[in-house]
Amino acid sequence: MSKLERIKVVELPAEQNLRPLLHEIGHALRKLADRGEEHVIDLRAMPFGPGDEAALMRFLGEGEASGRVDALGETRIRESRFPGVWLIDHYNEDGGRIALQIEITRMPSILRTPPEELQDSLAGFGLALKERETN
Amino acid sequence: MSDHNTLGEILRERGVSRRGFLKFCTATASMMALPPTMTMAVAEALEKAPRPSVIWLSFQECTGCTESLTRSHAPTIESLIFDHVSLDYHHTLQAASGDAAEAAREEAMHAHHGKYLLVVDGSIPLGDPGFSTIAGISNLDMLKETAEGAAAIIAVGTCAAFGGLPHAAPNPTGAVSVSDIIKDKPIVNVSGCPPIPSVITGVLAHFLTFGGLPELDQYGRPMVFFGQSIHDRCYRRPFYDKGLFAETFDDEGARKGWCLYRLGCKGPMTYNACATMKWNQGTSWPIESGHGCLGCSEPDFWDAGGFYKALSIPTSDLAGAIGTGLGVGAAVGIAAGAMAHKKKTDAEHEREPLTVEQLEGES
Amino acid sequence: MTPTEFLVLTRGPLFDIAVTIFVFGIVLRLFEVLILGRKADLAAARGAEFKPGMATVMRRFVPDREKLQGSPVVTILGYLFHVGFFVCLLLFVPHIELIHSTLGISWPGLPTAMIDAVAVITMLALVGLFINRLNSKLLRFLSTFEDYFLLVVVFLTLFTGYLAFHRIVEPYPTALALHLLSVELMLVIFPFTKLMHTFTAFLGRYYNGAMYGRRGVES
Amino acid sequence: MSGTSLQRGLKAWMEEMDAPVASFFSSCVHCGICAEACLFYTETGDPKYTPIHKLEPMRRFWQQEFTLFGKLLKTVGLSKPVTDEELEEWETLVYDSCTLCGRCSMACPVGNDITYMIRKAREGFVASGHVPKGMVGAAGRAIRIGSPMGVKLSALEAQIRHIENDTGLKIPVDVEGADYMALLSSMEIMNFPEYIEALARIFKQAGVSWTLCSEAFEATNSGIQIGSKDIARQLVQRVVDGAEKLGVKYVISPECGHAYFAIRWEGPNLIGREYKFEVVHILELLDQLRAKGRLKVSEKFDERLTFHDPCQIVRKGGVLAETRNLMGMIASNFVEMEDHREHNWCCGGGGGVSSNERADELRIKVFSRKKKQLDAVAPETLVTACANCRLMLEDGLEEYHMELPVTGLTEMIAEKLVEEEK
Repeated sequence: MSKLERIKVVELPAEQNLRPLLHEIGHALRKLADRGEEHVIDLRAMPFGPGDEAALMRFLGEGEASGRVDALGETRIRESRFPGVWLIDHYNEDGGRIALQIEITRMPSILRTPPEELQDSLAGFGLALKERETN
Repeated sequence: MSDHNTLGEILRERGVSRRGFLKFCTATASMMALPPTMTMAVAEALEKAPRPSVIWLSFQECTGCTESLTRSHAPTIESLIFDHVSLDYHHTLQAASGDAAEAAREEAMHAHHGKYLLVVDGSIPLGDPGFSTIAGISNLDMLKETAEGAAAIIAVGTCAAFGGLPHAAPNPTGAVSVSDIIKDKPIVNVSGCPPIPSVITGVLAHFLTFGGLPELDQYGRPMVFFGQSIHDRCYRRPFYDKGLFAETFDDEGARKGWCLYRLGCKGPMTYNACATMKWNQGTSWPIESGHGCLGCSEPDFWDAGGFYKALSIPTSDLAGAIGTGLGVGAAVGIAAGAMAHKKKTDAEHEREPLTVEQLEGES
Repeated sequence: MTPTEFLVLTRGPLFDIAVTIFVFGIVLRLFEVLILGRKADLAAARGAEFKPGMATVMRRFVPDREKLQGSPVVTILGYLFHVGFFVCLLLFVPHIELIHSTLGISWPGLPTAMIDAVAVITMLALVGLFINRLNSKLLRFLSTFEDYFLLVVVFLTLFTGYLAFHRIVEPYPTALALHLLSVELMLVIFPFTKLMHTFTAFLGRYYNGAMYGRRGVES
Repeated sequence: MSGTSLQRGLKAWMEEMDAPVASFFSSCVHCGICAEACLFYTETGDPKYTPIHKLEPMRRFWQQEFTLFGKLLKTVGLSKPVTDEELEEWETLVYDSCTLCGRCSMACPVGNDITYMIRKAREGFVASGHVPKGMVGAAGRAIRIGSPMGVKLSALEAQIRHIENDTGLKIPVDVEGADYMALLSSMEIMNFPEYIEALARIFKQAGVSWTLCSEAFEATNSGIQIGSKDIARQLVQRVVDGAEKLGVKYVISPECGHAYFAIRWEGPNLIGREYKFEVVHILELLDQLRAKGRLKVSEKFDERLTFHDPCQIVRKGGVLAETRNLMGMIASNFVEMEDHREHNWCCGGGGGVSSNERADELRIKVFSRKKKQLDAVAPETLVTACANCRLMLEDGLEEYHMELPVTGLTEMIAEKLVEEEK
């Protein structure tokens, strides 16, 4: 253990692997601004080294909006300090990350109510209202 | 759970919301290394995906591949995929044993003839069937018998895919891969020692989602996972390009995370998804933890010339070759040179002076 | 044969054989040359031999106006090729690693992007030299099969190296094995062809410089 | 063995092979750069005149006899033995189109001294009987009469009398114990007796003790040009005997280039021992006298002068600085040609080409190189220091209809010598 401690832990220069990704985000943001085109980047496919993800998070920072979805585990949604660039962090029920994505959009898709659930929602709402009024 | 249920139905039965399902599809697409734009296509396909029967055969293997798949500390999305398949035979995992186990296999083979998925880990000994048998049946016979009715075969691990460790020189058991024996079925090789668990499930997910096998490379490996080399996706690649290398495992270069090429990293010749998928729920992978790639997903990686020898270094005895060359060259050179020198001096000694008369006589 | 087996073969036994023949041939050829010796010059010397000899070894590295004007293509492309080839050979890290493991000496390499550019220039120079050999009346007259063949062999070592580096041939073991195979071909023919000038040119320049130097002339 | 034969020629080559030749042959990559250094190529554009190509038969012979690989090639029939016909074909390349000027040896990137090899190659050509008639004739006259041009002692004596009568100078002959023994070339005796006069005047002023030798006055060596060391040895031996008989300390080589190279650089190796005297080129001696202040000129020439460097004296002989020192002494308007000193272009008549009538036409053709050089600097007088160059230059200039006087450096100095009575 003592030997291990003698080895200094060094923060690695991250720019090398981050650069193309940041450029991709910038490019997507321009398309969103110009034409309203949305874009998703799967960070699982990125050859991140140690420190790269942290450096990305530092760069993106935190913006005004954030959210949270509980479905098959938690999903944390946070807008970065650059409006339109969102971080979508999916976890399973045991708190293990299952996906990490960047969405360049005005509203992340997971936050929008799925149309398939509107009928059920309507029925449930009606039922709940009826129940309230009968009581 | 009924065999006729689709994955969509199963998930809804378990109270998974539409958002949850979409999240699952996002994760699945990501696992299959599909672009995020494919998520909706995956969702559509998974909604209707039938529940396949899976028979898992283990031959000359170390159970590392099964361990890789099942020893995930936290159940992840992989488990959902596995929950969905009907694993009808896996002699390490199943509760049944002996005759009952074999009966289950035969029953699955008959019930789902032509539709079940056969997963194989381990190599098959051809030297003597007695090297590896299950319930008295040789691996070769069991593979042939079970493969006959399979829709497709997934060879999991380098042993099943390429022969692996048992196949390494001198290959005492005459071990071969699945594809050396089975020629008439679609085979996917998911190599690695062991393979990355999400690559195994990724292939299963692909089979589930699209009902067929993904695009394969020349070794029968799914392109999406094996299409690029470790070297090309390695986060340490910029150091290679700059010429910055760790010389030992504890020097400054190693601490600074420089390229491990000189320490024998086989990243340039190895095709796998470690650099992006990583291991242990995306925690790290060999190169990130400071050790070169061994090349475990490549054929004959055991015999490819030493884990700690840089790829460009010849595997054999170069010093010996140089020594032999020097010695023999000097010996032959001195002999040949001495002969030539003698010829030259002989010519000098035998020389008769040339006279103008002789010249005039000729010209 | 699988690509890995191919690589193991070219990285192992074939490389050994090639290196053995290479070293054997070089030593043999040097003995063949040197044992012939040189008669002592009885004429009273005006100048020294050793220093002018070494000076000529160095001086002939420098192209002069006449070469640039008289044979511009050969001189310029020849220069690019020679410098480029040695940069690729000696400053590419995997090559340094090979030398280090064999001879125990090592030095820093160049960034791969630079090696890459140099390799392209070197290959273009070789192609240019080949075309020039075909086009020039003089060189076409002088050229033998060997002259063309050697250009091709040397080109192949660079080209296969380039393919391997850029993974244009998949899988990588095949690409690397092809590179090794072309290098082995070059090593084997080296001592018995004009490639030998790599060594004998130094002897030749020395003799030239020494013989002229003795007479008081800088050659 | 009575006559010349292929076998004898090959055997001569066998003797000639040495480590330099083997390195040179091993190194050539057919780059063609030597061709651009050879006036026979640049002026004709014919690739067969590429210097290294002139050695092709000898290269093959070397490869077959002196390398293991070549033996193998020969055994399996991939390398054909050298034939008589081939040597005959190459004879013109080796004799008519090479002046042994050494320019290619300066140019070769791998350092091949091609001239050194041509000199050796000629040993084989001559021993196999493939040699130009004109050169055989010159060699015969040199051996029998004492001079390649057939100049006899009586002719020299007549010239001496002539000069002595004209100038009142004394030209010493056979003076034992003189410091210097001067050699002459037959061309100087027959075409440029001014040289003898110049020597007499300069040596008188400088107080040099000198003599001619009646048994060894001829400096040129046809044996070396034809490529026979046996014949060359006899000719050198005459000079050595003459000099040792008179007991001189120095032998002065005349301006003639090949004569200088023969007596200075090849001679001791031909006779197999060092000389008991020292050989100096006349320009070396003059420069020494100049440096010591024993040689004074009254004025400089005003005309535009340029200097043609004789290959054998300058590039191959090593008399470099002396030529420019002396030119500086007499020229107020000296211009260098573009390629000069060790890079000068040959007059076209060295290496025996001048005595090979068969080569005349080619020699005149390639003189265009000299013409271009001269046209570029447009001198009023062309100075040189080699009787053979001088003849060849005059011949070439005439053929090209160029009006340009050619003169020898020694004579130029003598012309402006300070006349002071001691």
